[in-house]
Amino acid sequence: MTEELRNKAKELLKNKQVELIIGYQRSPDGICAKPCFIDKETDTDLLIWDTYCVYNLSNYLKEYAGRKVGVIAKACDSKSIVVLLQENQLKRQDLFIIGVECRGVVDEKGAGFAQKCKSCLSSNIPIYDYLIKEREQTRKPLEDDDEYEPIRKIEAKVLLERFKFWQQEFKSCIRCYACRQICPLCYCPKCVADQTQPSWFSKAANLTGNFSWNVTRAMHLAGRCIDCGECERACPAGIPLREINKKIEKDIKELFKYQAGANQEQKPFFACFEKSDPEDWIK
Amino acid sequence: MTQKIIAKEELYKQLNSLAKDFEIIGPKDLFNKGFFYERLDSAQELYLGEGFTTEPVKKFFLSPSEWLFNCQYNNGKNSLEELSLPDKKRIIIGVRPCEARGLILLDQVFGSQGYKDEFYLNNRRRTIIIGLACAKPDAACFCTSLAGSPVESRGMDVIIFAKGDEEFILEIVTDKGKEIFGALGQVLNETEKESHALEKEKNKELVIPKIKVPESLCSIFEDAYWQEVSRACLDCGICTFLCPTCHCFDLVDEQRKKLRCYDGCAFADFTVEASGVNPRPTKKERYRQRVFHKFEYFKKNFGENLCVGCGRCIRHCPVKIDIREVVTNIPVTENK
Amino acid sequence: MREKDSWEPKITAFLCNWCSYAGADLAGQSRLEYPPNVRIIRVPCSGRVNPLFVIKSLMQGADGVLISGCHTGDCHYSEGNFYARRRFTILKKLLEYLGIDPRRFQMSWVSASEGEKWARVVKELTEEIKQAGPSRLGDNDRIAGEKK
Amino acid sequence: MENVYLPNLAEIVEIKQETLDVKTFTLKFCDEAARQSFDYKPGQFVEFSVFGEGEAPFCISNSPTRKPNIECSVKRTGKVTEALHELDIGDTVGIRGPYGNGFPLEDLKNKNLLFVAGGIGLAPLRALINYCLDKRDDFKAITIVNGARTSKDLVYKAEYEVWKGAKNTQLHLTVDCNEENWTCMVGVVPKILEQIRPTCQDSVAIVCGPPVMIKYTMPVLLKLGFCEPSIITTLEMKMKCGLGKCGRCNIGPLYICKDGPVFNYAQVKNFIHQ
Repeated sequence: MTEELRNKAKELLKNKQVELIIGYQRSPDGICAKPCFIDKETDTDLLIWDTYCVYNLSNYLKEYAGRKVGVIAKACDSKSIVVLLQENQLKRQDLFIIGVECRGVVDEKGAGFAQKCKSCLSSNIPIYDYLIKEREQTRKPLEDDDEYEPIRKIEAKVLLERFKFWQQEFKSCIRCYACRQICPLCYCPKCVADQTQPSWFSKAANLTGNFSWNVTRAMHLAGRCIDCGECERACPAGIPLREINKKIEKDIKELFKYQAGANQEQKPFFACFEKSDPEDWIK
Repeated sequence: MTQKIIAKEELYKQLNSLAKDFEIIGPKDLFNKGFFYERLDSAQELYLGEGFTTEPVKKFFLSPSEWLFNCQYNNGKNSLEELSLPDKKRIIIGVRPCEARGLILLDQVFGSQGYKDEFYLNNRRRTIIIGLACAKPDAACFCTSLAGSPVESRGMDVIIFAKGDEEFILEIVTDKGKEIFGALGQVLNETEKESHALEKEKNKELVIPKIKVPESLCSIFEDAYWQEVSRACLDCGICTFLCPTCHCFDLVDEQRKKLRCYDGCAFADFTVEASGVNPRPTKKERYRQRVFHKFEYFKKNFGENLCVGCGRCIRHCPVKIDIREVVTNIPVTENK
Repeated sequence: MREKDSWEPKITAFLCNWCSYAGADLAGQSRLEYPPNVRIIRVPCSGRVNPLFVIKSLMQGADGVLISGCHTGDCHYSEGNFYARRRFTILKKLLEYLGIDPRRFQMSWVSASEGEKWARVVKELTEEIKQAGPSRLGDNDRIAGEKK
Repeated sequence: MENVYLPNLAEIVEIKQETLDVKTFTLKFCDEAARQSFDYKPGQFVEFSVFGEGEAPFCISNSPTRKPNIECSVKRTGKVTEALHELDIGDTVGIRGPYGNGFPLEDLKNKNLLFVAGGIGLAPLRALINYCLDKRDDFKAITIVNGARTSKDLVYKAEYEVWKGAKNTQLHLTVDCNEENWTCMVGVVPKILEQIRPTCQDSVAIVCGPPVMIKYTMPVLLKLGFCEPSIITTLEMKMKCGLGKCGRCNIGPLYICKDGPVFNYAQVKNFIHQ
């Protein structure tokens, strides 16, 4: 697959279809991958594709708006491109998406497949210009974990236990905002966390500040997050951010039958409604 | 430098007995999250293995967020109220040599050249540091390239070396350390002394990556190299918040309480002015500032590099930017 | 901490200007008795309320937050409350999931003629929040000043 | 406990509305000791804190020879300045400082002085101008060139007469484009400098104003024969601590708040290489 990827990249650069290709290259430690930006034909043999290519490269697209860019995208990455297109952040004609069929990527912190891959339903890619198929038809090695199992475990807890659990998690948040900076769908020029007129919540890394930040971040991704898992991977404090995002995803799927990143034409979740939306909790 | 052997149980017993009038802080294994310094109820929770903590010990001295003073507003008049500094004595055990050297650098920042930061200095005065020498440096460590070593005891009161699973070799460095650990353990006999010294030399070689920090970076300030290197950077705060020597902070007024909290040059609006002008608008300037401040500017003010080679920014960077790569591949341009 | 019995809950209420605010006005005019714990903030429509308002109120010591708007269908801006309903259903379930007592954040539809319903909603709400007790999350000094 | 971040309380005793968005606040320290011990040089600044809103640096715009009150001119741009403009006489604010190195008074002694100010840039220069007028004999000829976008943006109008009347002092006012019943010069500051061609012999230029004005004034001054060390300017950067520690105003090994904000052009030029 790597060969095919390199040839395609060379071809794209040669006939000027794109100015730049965002892909993966081996990192100096020889095992992990890291993002790379290829604009010269000769460098295309730096490109690699294997299970260490965990990064969601569509996060960098917002920096190259208006320029012809090629990007390598797994199934989850291309879903975030769909959401970005749905929210008019990118122009489809500026993008050349090289879809890569993926059999699960490794999150270098823990051994084995990343959590998101274990419950990844399908690795077919919703949107691409060129698809690199997985040659060896190996069986999908991913056990079909129930993706909402950790959330159900937390929901089963008593209210006070949940409060203590999340207070313990949010206590270790150091407010480095890596979860925001690595998320492809976090593209606000001035985030609510940085606003001073008014300042929405405390900048202090104490309990109230961290709680407000994490709730706000999750709410702003409601109906948009496509579970690429980058926020949880980047978080140095090891906070289970996906278990917050997926809780909202689960509620939205159950109550509103809305699937994020499904297709480009549908309206964003909070920008539409159904007359029949549930309102049993409203007095 | 008296050297002694002490059993692990004995060390824990001593720590627990000190827990009455000292706060015991040490690394704790938070299962899949990594190792973090925590306030411990008993020494048994301690993790003194090879793993490195995610957050440096800096957070107990330059606090990630602390209140500097309050302002009361009653019947139209503002009155300022100072907050009392915590005076509970503390013992922090498991501090790596690189972090202890980081504290020495921070001492110069917060307590020299006419600037006295009482909040930091008070924390320093009330803390006894028990260092833990590194038995197994990992691939990200490069302390030996910055005049450091996995076995040195600078900045510590006591240093312990793991000997097998059940014993430690203990070296008293300062009289503060002598006070609490002076009476413990048996003095090493001659043979043990040699083997310990040999062991120390062997450990020094374990730190494999050797990088050469260039003398002056000024000549390549305008180089396109910085554009290339900083392309993958996300502008997040991980490398600055987890660095034992980064000390930039933010002063914010919240509900009439003055808050000081961590800040970093990586953030996009660190230098945005009220008029909206930003002297460091893109990642290139910001990442270049981080490298120049560590290996050029700080040296001009305090004579030492502001980096101790602990490898945290390499271990935890979400996009694998390696500052050793950045520093060693700097294009040396003769003509400029 | 404040003792339980003499403690009076502080509730922030965002009332939509066309229906609920008028309803509350009507309750006042018809001299209906209801507890004074609710601090009313008038907003053009329940759809104007930003989840950040709710989070900021809860974090700055409010023991409860209420959002009240027109019944679905008779919103002055025709669809404001539909968006609000969808938005705050998600916020409520998230806050509950993160350990905030569900009684602390509630929503109600009160039309301009339902002065009596407004008084009933506030009575019930104040009662429930009294049972829920003082908010542990508020910016009282115990949490904000706590050293990590 | 010596808390370097604890401000002194000061009461606002007078507020002058200079222009639509600029007010000059006169402040008196609440406690006596602070009032006596507060000594500063022209060009230094203070960290002004409006409690509950935040802190921001403002230069002291009156001369130290006219103690004990201090005056600061504040343009409404952000959160703190917004809140400051809401305050009125009798309110208390926090003053921390003085910070910065101030103008190099020794180098200015018995020299011709050319003050070049743009808009609110006149605030730090006013402190130096009044200082020089109070010690008039230490200095030779004084020329003041003060420009603004429109006549409504000119600050300290009341002082113009006093400056004009002072010994061996010229005042040139200019606005960017002509307006009716405007008698003085018209044109941007660099153009005016080319017209009045001040002598560069044994003289020092002090420039303060928006970056675009400084950028176009420097080459004109150099063309007029001013050597680099004798052109002095103040740099603007985001500042929070004022003590050279929080890292915001760091350029090269220098911290603008501690080693500046006043630099001569020779120093500024080699900033670009650091």
